[in-house]
Amino acid sequence: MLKRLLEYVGFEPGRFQARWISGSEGAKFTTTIKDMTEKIKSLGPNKKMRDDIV
Amino acid sequence: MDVIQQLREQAKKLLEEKKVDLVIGFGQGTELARTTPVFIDSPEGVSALTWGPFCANNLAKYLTDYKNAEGNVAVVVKGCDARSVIRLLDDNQISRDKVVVIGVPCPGQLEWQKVAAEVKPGASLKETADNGESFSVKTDAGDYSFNKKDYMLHRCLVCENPNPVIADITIGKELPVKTYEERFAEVSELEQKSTEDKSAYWDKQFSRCLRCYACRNVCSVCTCQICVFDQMLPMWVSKRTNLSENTMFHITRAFHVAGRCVDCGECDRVCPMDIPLRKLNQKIHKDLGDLFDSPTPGSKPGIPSALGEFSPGDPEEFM
Amino acid sequence: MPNPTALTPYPVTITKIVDETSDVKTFTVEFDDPDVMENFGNKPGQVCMLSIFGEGESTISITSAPTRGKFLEFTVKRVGRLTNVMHQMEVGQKFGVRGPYGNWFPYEIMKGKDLFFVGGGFALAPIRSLIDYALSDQYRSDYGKVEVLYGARSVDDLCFKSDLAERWPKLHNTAIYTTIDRPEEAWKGHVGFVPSYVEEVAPSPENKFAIIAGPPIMIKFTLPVFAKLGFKDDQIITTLEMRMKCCLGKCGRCNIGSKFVCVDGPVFSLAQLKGMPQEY
Amino acid sequence: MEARVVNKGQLPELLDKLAKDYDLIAPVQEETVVLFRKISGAKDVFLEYTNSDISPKGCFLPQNEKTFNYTYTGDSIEIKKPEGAQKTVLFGARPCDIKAITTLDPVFEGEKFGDEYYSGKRENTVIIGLSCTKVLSTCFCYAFEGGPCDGTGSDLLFTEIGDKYYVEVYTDKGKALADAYSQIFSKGGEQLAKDKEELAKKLAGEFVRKVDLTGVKELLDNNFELPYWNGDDQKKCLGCGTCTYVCPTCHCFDIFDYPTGDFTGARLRCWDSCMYPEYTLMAGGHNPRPTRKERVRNRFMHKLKYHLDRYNMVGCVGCGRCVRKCPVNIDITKIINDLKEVAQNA
Repeated sequence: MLKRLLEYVGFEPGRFQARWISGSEGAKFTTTIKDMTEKIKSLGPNKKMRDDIV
Repeated sequence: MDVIQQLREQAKKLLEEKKVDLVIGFGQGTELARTTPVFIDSPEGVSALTWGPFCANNLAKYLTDYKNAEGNVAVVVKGCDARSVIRLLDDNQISRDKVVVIGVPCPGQLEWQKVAAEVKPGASLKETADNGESFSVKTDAGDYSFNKKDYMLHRCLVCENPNPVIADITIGKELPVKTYEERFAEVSELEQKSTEDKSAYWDKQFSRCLRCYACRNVCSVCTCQICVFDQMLPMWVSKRTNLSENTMFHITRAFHVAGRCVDCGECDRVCPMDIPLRKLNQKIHKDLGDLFDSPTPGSKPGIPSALGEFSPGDPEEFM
Repeated sequence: MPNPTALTPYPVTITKIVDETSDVKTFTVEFDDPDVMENFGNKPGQVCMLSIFGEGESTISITSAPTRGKFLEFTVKRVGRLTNVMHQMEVGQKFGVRGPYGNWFPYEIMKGKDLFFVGGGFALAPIRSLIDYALSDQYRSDYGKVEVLYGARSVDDLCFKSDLAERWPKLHNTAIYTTIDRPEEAWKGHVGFVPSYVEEVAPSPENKFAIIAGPPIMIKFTLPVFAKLGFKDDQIITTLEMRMKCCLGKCGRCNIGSKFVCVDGPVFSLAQLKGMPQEY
Repeated sequence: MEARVVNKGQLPELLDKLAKDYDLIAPVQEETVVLFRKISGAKDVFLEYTNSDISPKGCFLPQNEKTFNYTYTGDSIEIKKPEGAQKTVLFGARPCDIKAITTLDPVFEGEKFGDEYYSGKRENTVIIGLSCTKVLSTCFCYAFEGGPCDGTGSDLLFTEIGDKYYVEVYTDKGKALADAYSQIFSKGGEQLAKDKEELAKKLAGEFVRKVDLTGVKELLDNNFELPYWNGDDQKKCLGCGTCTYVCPTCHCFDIFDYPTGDFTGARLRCWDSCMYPEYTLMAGGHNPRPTRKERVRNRFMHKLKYHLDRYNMVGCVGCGRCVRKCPVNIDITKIINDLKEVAQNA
């Protein structure tokens, strides 16, 4: 729900991810984190909700 | 006997028989095309009650103010407001035996600014009538007719159920329930747009937000004791308005009422800056349907709040 | 033209910290810029806005009399965010001060009169500035007998212990009455609530001003006692506490009726208070 | 009173020039709402409005404003203030909103302490008012010695007559600006003065909201605990901040620190509303105005009495925004008329 709402408001898909990983699934944990960081790196810095105080 | 007469009779009876100590209804406002909530605690006071195409407020909101007051309360509700009553009951915010619900099937509500622009200023209202495709409004300075397509609140054009789903007393006859082929047209149209367009659209809207919290304070299902936006210790959010805090406020507000918002459209109507908040809430309603095929909250008693329950059949996109 | 840069605080350095009780400390500070202190011109009863940058500001009354020297003393109870941070600060550190704000005790019309002070808990601080002012060498001769009746919940809650026990009793024509609410073995002095103690001491009303400061509950029960003793409303002076943000009479929140506590107060006589809406 | 004339056709040219030489703040339309924003040229201006949704008060008391940046390490304090206000022109404000700014002046410049931020903007801004041509059903500026063509507080006042603007010069600041653009501000226009009088008379007859203040102030002076305040208004009020945020004469603000790093940050000032519950909540937990009844009473007592007591000016200018924008139709004109009745029966 939150993922769809964020995309609806203009956040790039993939910037917010949710995964269910149990304690014993170490491998899945590492792959998920790797995928996420690559995805976010490709998206570049987040422009939305930037603080405007200088 | 027309609806207003019956409304006053029923209210008078309830008050005289001491069934309730207070009747919350609609009274004539200070503008021809406006009504204002009235709180009647004596049988003679029922003459203030009125009904017509200008009763847009959702009075169920006030029930939480009287939940600990001694004595019972009667409240006049339309189709959408009745859903709020059900949601408040399911959330245990109010106790059923302390509330008498007076349901009035609703032919739709007009946008008062649009009507006021047409009517001669200073005229006073005589009576109104629903003629199916339009409302006739008789005033002491001439009669007017307002077709529903142009003058009605948008939320009423796609009204899900004009008949209150909960009512101890029903006044007026049942109205046909319309069905619409594409209820979430606006939402889907915005969904198709690119991320940049969506972001630009909402940034433009939220940049106007004053953070006056009218949308939160008018919402009947926004019932937190101290809202996160009012907390001083710790001060999560300041009273400052800037795009990032406004965006956070609106996303948080919409998400906090996800699964409980009954789509009464009041937040959209009261916003002084005309921010299309219903378009935000409707997105969640659409997802509720797609993900959990749950109907609009409050449309039937006992619907579990989508985020409060889970069932094995729920989709698991995140596995 | 009134001072336009009133919202900008001046840096001060902490020179001394006294732990009055477990949650009340008195900070002695000096302005980094000496001539700010020179023409600061604070009078007893006035308040300042203390700035802890990153936490915000808070209104604290100046507890030191202007006659005590080129420094200011603030007594701060640990209540909110800002006061929590202050209580972790050490001597030598800095924070911001701006002021002095508000009106002051009417020490002009008090000349030639006896003064009977009543303090409760750490609220002795705002009136301590007037006590020290009246007991100061320059102005002692202007005032008659100076009596201080002070009460706190327990021995640990007693503030300004050194003033109460050593400094003030030795000065000319003073009487110090200290009490705690409930008996404790180490405590030899009077036991009982402030209102009943005032009834016991029974000060006579003629040629006397009563200056009261304390928690609302204490004031509520002490005022009738003074009325019974024959004190007229304009003989009773108190200082109020309100939520303040600008302290300059602009941000609008510290109003009681049309009076702003930060500009028209915080010192009011009971006569004035009775003329104002009971909304404080 | 000096007068000038500006042909309507030349207004865009004037606005483009002003936008180049000054920060030009003028009414613009965003979606269905009319606001005051800084604009880059005449194309953005929207003048077909009678009462903007938000007043131009933000031009002097912005909704958010930085008072200073600080660097604070506990051992050292450094304060850097933003640079002063730029040369600004506020164009297209209505007489009621400009009169509202004159009710703010004593608050920010009259008390014992001044306010450099407000005064800086006030001195550097030339106010060009625009007389009304229509009266809304929610307007009642006549009740507070104002009027649709009243020039109080304006440096220049434009009144649209036919295809020309009749310009009245009220202050030297206005005269200086008119002279600086003399090719657009042509001399003369005395004969248009009569047309303006007629317009003012015509509009004066169009007010439908009857407001009569007699006896209200005296009643409020002597009565604080009026049973009237226990009436419907405090029951239906939602406690939102709409009425105070759209009101041109509300001046309450909040000050707080916004850390942007471990040791750096900014002290900010932003609008606040007396209708919010924690507005007067003290650290110890005590709240002098705990329920909506006290807050609703305080708001209208401030408008109709407190502001008058302190600054000898009523705190309302009759713009009608709170009447239009209140979600539950709490109406200050109804309250004034009700209080008048209470005063008469008392």
